[in-house]
Order: sequence, then structure tokens, then C-alpha cells
Amino acid sequence: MSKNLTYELAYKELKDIAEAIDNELVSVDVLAEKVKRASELIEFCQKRLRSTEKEINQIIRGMEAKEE
Amino acid sequence: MSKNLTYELAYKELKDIAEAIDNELVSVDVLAEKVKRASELIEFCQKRLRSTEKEINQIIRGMEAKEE
Amino acid sequence: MSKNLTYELAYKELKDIAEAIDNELVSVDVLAEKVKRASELIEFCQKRLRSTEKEINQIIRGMEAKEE
Amino acid sequence: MSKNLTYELAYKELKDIAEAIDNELVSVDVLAEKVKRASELIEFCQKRLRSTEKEINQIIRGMEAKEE
Amino acid sequence: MSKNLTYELAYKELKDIAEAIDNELVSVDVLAEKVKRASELIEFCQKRLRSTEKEINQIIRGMEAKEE
Amino acid sequence: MSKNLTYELAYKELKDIAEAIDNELVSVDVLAEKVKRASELIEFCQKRLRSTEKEINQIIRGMEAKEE
Amino acid sequence: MSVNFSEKHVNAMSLSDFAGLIADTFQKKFGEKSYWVIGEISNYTYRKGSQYFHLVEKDEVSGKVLAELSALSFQDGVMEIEAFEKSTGQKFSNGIKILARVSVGFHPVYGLKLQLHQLDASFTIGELRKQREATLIRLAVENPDSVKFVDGQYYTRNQSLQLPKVISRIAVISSESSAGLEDFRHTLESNSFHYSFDIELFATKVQGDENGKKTVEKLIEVFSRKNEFDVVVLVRGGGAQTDFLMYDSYALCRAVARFPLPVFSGLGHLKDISICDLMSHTSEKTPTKVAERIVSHNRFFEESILIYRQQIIIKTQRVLAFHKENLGDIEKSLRQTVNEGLQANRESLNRLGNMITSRSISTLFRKDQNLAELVRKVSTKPLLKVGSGLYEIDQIILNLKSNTSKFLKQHRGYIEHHKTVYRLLSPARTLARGFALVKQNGVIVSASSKIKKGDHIEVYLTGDNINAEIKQITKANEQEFDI
Repeated sequence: MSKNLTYELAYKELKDIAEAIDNELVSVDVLAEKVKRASELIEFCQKRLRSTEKEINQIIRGMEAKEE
Repeated sequence: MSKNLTYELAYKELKDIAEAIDNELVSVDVLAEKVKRASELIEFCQKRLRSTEKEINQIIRGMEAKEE
Repeated sequence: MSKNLTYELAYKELKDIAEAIDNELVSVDVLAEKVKRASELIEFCQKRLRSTEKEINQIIRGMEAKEE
Repeated sequence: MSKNLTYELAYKELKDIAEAIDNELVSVDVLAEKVKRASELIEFCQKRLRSTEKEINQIIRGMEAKEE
Repeated sequence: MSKNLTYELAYKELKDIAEAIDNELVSVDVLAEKVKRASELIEFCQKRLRSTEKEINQIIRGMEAKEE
Repeated sequence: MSKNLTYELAYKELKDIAEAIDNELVSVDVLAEKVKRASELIEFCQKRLRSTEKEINQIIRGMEAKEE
Repeated sequence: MSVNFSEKHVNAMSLSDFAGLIADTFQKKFGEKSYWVIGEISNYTYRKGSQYFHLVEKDEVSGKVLAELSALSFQDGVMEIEAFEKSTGQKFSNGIKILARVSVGFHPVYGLKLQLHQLDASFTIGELRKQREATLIRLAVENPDSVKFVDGQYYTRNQSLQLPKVISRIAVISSESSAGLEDFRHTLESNSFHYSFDIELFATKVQGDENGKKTVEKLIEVFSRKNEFDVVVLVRGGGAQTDFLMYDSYALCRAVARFPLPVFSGLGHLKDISICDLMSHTSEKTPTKVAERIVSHNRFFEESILIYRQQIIIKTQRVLAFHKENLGDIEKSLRQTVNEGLQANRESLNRLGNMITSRSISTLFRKDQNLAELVRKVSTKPLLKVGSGLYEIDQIILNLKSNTSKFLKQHRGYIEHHKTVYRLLSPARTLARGFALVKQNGVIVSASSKIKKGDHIEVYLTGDNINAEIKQITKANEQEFDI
């Protein structure tokens, strides 16, 4: 997976795939391939979300600590 | 059977044959031949679908495994 | 009987004869002859139908066998 | 943090960040970074407020002393 | 504080500062400075009032003395 | 105090001072000065009411001496 | 010459005899009779208990003397005059018109004399009133700029003059010895406020000042020094009723009405006020009252400046108090707003901080949800699609099976049909049903037209062939065989 991939790009691509699948625009021939790509993007996005969440929680804890 | 045959093409041809038979547009002379072709296409499509199914199930299982 | 005769041609000829007789275009002189031709054509067609049926049944049985 | 940063500028930047986050204009990719910046700005502003308050209290005490 | 400062000018400036603070036109950055200036102006005005009062009381006492 | 000062002028000036003070048109800066002037005008009128022309000239000379 | 002289001398009478004759004639003619006569008094004098005067009649237009007789009064007349003066409020003196009952006498030494017996005071009062009214009308008519009569009231230029704020320089026109002047001076100089005044007397004889001429002259004198005075005061000595008529005189009243300094009058009269009082700026009944009026005018001024002083003192203290309070308020509000401002800033910082953290967490949560939604879509739909593909294929198989067998069955049907038709059409089966085949010379005959009587034909039946000869031909009823 490209190093330049961002959450936004990944999410966008994922959404396009999901919509195409939802609207049955993906032929059986490439269906598995698309699902594979989607699963990669999902993993990427989830990792990104979790790391961001962790990072933000740390910042918030830092702020709270200073406030006290 | 051609290597370039795709599920879409196969399905399309299969459907055309089925419709032609249904509408009695197939002469008795080629009926057996058409049915033969249909049986080959059916086999192709079924294989394709089953393999796709298997593949997708694996991907999904993989995703679920990572999520846990 | 010509080797090139097909079910379609045979059925067509049979139909033409039937129509000609119906329109009284066939004299008694040739009637016997026509009736003879017709009986040959009928036999041809029946054979064709039987062989086609047999063939198709084999194909379908083959499909069913694979399916199981 | 820049030496030229003023409370006004800091507050303005903070408000912009808050608005952008509120309007979901901040992508996940930079969200943590923005929150980090916001926490720094808040700290800066709080320090500023505390020092200003201290200074003003001194002035007011000075006034009261003269009044008596 | 300027030697040319008059009560009117001082009072005007004081009022402007008070209004600006009341209307939140004074940024936190200069608040302490403004409050400092205001405290100086208040002191100046109070001194002025006291000296004027003293002077006037003397004049009035002089007037009353003459009447008797 | 001018030799040309008459009751009329003194009265007018006194009235103006009283009205100005009443309407708060006299700033604190000149308030004492105005009150002083008023007390002089009143003294002038009162003395003059009780003195002959000769005595008045002496009073005025005395006031002028003070003014210098 | 001498004879004539002597003759004349013989006839001549001594003057006393002649005077006696005149006296006798007067005595005979008038005796003790008395007459009511109208005339104006002039040349009035008083000697040894008697009044001597002339009665004069003048032409009203030209003023030319039409008659003038001398008169005197003895005991009864003197008493009449006293009563007259009492009831008219007017001294019996020159210029007064009277209605008098008189007797006529002639004295050898003093000549013709009228003796006053009785006076009709009401006539004189009426005359005076008439005269007074005439003077007032004349003042208004001849001096429209300085005397105006509006709504029963006289307004003069003098009245319209503004009094100076303080009256201190006073020109007094009075007789030097007048008691009124003394009262006036005393009241002014002993005022309780110790105001000082510069009083200059312009002395004039009020007694015998006919038509106020002397007073007018004094007014002119004051006029020439008008800048040295604030007001002119006319006072008349108090005590007995003195000559009052001059204050109704046209000349004096006109001068007062037009005078450029305010004129105060204190004429000490008790009855009617004089025309001069009407024309003057301010009139009081007595000189003392005029003086009091002047003192109170000055007092009014002093009080008004003292009121200003009081106002200034009070207001100044108020101004100072107001400013003190203002300063206090500003200081207080400054402290409050500064604290509030800091508090507000603190609160808004907290608000922003909370918003940023809560919003970013909720954003992440929502993104998670969005992602889950996509995961759901991506993981369910493909399997459904594959499943439906398999189902479709099964359907196609089923259709294919039934359609092909249906198709073949149909074709078998068609062929069976043809088979039946041709079986029915074979000639052998036709003959078997009783039909016969007719041939002539080996050719099948389908119509009778070709056969003639005597021709030989072969008739084919099932099982047998018959040779036959034609004996008769009849037209057949074709309908019998038409199906």
C-alpha cells in the first residue's frame, strides 16, 4: 500500500468501492479483487482512526493534567 | 473454452441460449449443440461463482480475525 | 435420402406437401407418390427427434452428475 | 511557539481550529495535529490570562492603598 | 504623566478606556497596560478634585467671613 | 478688576458663571477659578452698594493692585 | 378860559362826593343782593385774615381777558374757602375756576370789590376733572410717541425705561425746605442695609410754581447732566395740602413722560393721584415710600447676587460630588468589567477546549461508524451477489431442461399429425371406403366431359378391376358429394 495514502484518500476509494458494490456495478469477475482492496483500505483506515484516537486522548490527558 | 471468457460474457451467452430455446428460435438441428454449449457455460459460471465465494469468505474471515 | 437433409428442410417439405394436397393441387396420379415422400420425411424427422432427445438427455444427466 | 504570538492571535487561531473541527472540515489525517496545536494555544492563552490577572490585581491593590 | 494633562482630558481618556474595556475592545494583550493607565488617570483626577475642593472651600469660607 | 465694571456687567458675568456651573459647562479644571471670580464679583457689588463713588475708586484700585 | 374853568368849578364835585354818589348808585342798584358768578382766580394774596384775588374770564380760544374783577373775602368767605379747600383737596389759589356767590360793593378808596360769600366746591371739582381730562387727552394726542392710552391705562416712554440694576445716584427735585425731602433723605440714608446713595437736590419753589414751570426748568437742568444720575425723584413737602395743580400741568407732565431717566414721584397726596404720577416711571404716595422703594430695589439686586452665590456654592459642591462619584463609579466598573472580561476569556477558552476535544472524539466515533457501515456493505453484498448468481444459474438449468423437453414434445406432435394426415390420404384407403377409380386408355378420368357414349373405360375397385362400356351419360347432382 502506497506510503502517500491518507485516510481521506483511502476512505474515498473505499466508499467508491462500497457504493459500486452496493449498486451492483461490480462484475463477479472483479468482485473478489475489489473486496480484497476494500479490506486493505478498511484495515488502513481503522489503524489510522485508532492511532489518531490514542494520540488525541494523550493530548487531552495532558491538558487536563495542566489544568489541575 | 476460450481463456478470455469472463463470467459476464458466459452468463450473457447462457441467457441468450436459454431465451432462444424458450422462444423456440432454435431449430431442432442445433438444439443438442446449443444445450451442450449451455451446459459448458453453466459449468464455467458455477465454478467462477464458487471460487469467488470462497475467496471473499477468506477475505472476510481475515478481516474479522484482525478486528478481534 | 440426401445426406444434407436437415430436420428443418424435411419438415418444410412435409408441410408444403400437406398444403398442396389441401389445395387440391395434387392430382390423384401423383398423390400416391407424394404420400410416399411424406412417409419417408416423417420417418426422417422422427429419427432426428429421437436422437436429439437422447443426446440432450445425456448432456443434462452429465450436468446433474457434476452438480451432485 | 512564536515569540510574536499574542493572546488575540492565539485565540483567533484557536477559534478557527474549533470551528473547522465543529464543521468537520478537519480531516482525520491532521486531526491529532490540530488538537495538539489547540492544546498548545490554550495553554498559551491560559498563561497569558493568569499573568494579566496577577498584574491587574497588583495595580488595583496599588490603587486601594493610595485611596486609604 | 504630562504636565499639560487636565482633568477633562484625563477624565475623557479614563472614560474611553472604561468604555473600551466594557465593550471588550481591549485585547487581553494590552489589558494590564490599559488598567495601569486608568489607575494613573483615576489618581490624577482624584488629586485634582481634592485640590479644587480645598481651593473652593477656602473661597467660600472667605465669602462667608465677609458677610458676617 | 476693570474700572468699567458696572453692576450690569458684574450681574451678567455672575449669572453666566452660575448658569454654566448649573449646566455643568464648567470643567473641574477651571471650577475653582470661576468660583473665585464669582466671589470677587459679589464682593465688588456688595462693596459698591455701600460705598460712595470716591470709596469705590479706592476699592477698584485695591482690586487692581491684587490682580497684578 | 378861567370863566369856563370857574363854571366848571362851580358844577364840580369833590371826588369823595362823587365816590359817594357811585357808592349810592351801587347800593341802590345791587344793595345786599348777591349773584352766582363763574370765574378763574388770579392775583391771589392773603393778608390779615382776608384773601384778596381777582376773578377773571378769558376767551376760551384766544385766551384774551374778557373781564377781570377784584374780589376779597371776609369772615364768612374765609370759612367757605377753608371748607372748599377741604372738600376739593385743592388749595384756593391762582388758576382755579370757581362758582362763587358774591355781592358787589364800591369803596371810595379801594374801588369796585366783589365780596365772596359762598363757594360751590362741586363746580370746581367738576372743572378740575374736566381740565385734568383735557390735559390727559392733550398729552396723548400731542405726544403719540411718548404717551399712549391703552385699555384705560396710560403708558409713557418714561415708564418703559429700564431701571438700572442698582439705583445710587439720585437727582431730587423738591423745595429745599420741604418736609417730604427730609423724610426722603432720612429714609435713604438710614437704610438698614447701609447702602450708600449720592443725592443731589435741585431746589425749586413749589409754592406758586404756576403750571410747574420751575419744576420743568429743573428737569431740564437734570437732563443736561443725565449721565450723572440713575433716577430723578419728584417729592413734595408733606403736611398741609399745598399747591397740587402744578402736577396736573401739561408742560410738567409732558416733560416727565418724555424724560430719559426714570422719574420717581412721591407727591404726598392723599386723594386723586396727579397726572404727573400717571406719567412717571414709578409713583408712590409719599417721599418715604419712594425712598423705601429705591432701597428695596437695591436690596433685590443684592439678594439676586446672593442667590447666585448660594447657587454657585451648592452647585459647585454638587459638581465636585458628582465628579467624585463618577470617578468612583468608573473605578468600580473598571474593576468589575476587567474581572468579568478575564472570566469571560477564561470561560471561552474552556469552552473552545472542551469543544475541540469533544468534537474531535465524536468525529472519530462517527468516522468509525461510517467505516463500519462501509465494512458491512463490502462484506455482505458480494456474497449475496454470488448467491444470487448461483441461484440464477440453477434457474437457467431448470428452464433449459423443461424448455428442451417441451420443445421436442411439440415437434413430435407435429410429426404425428402429418403421419395421420398421410395415412388418410393413401388411395388404397379411399378405394376401401367404396370409392372407384375410372381410367380411359390408362388415364384417370376426373370429369365426364371427356367420355362419350360407347367408349370403353376401366373401373378399379378394391380387389377387382372391371372393363366397361358407356351406355348413358346423365348430369350429376354435384351437391351430393360436396363436403
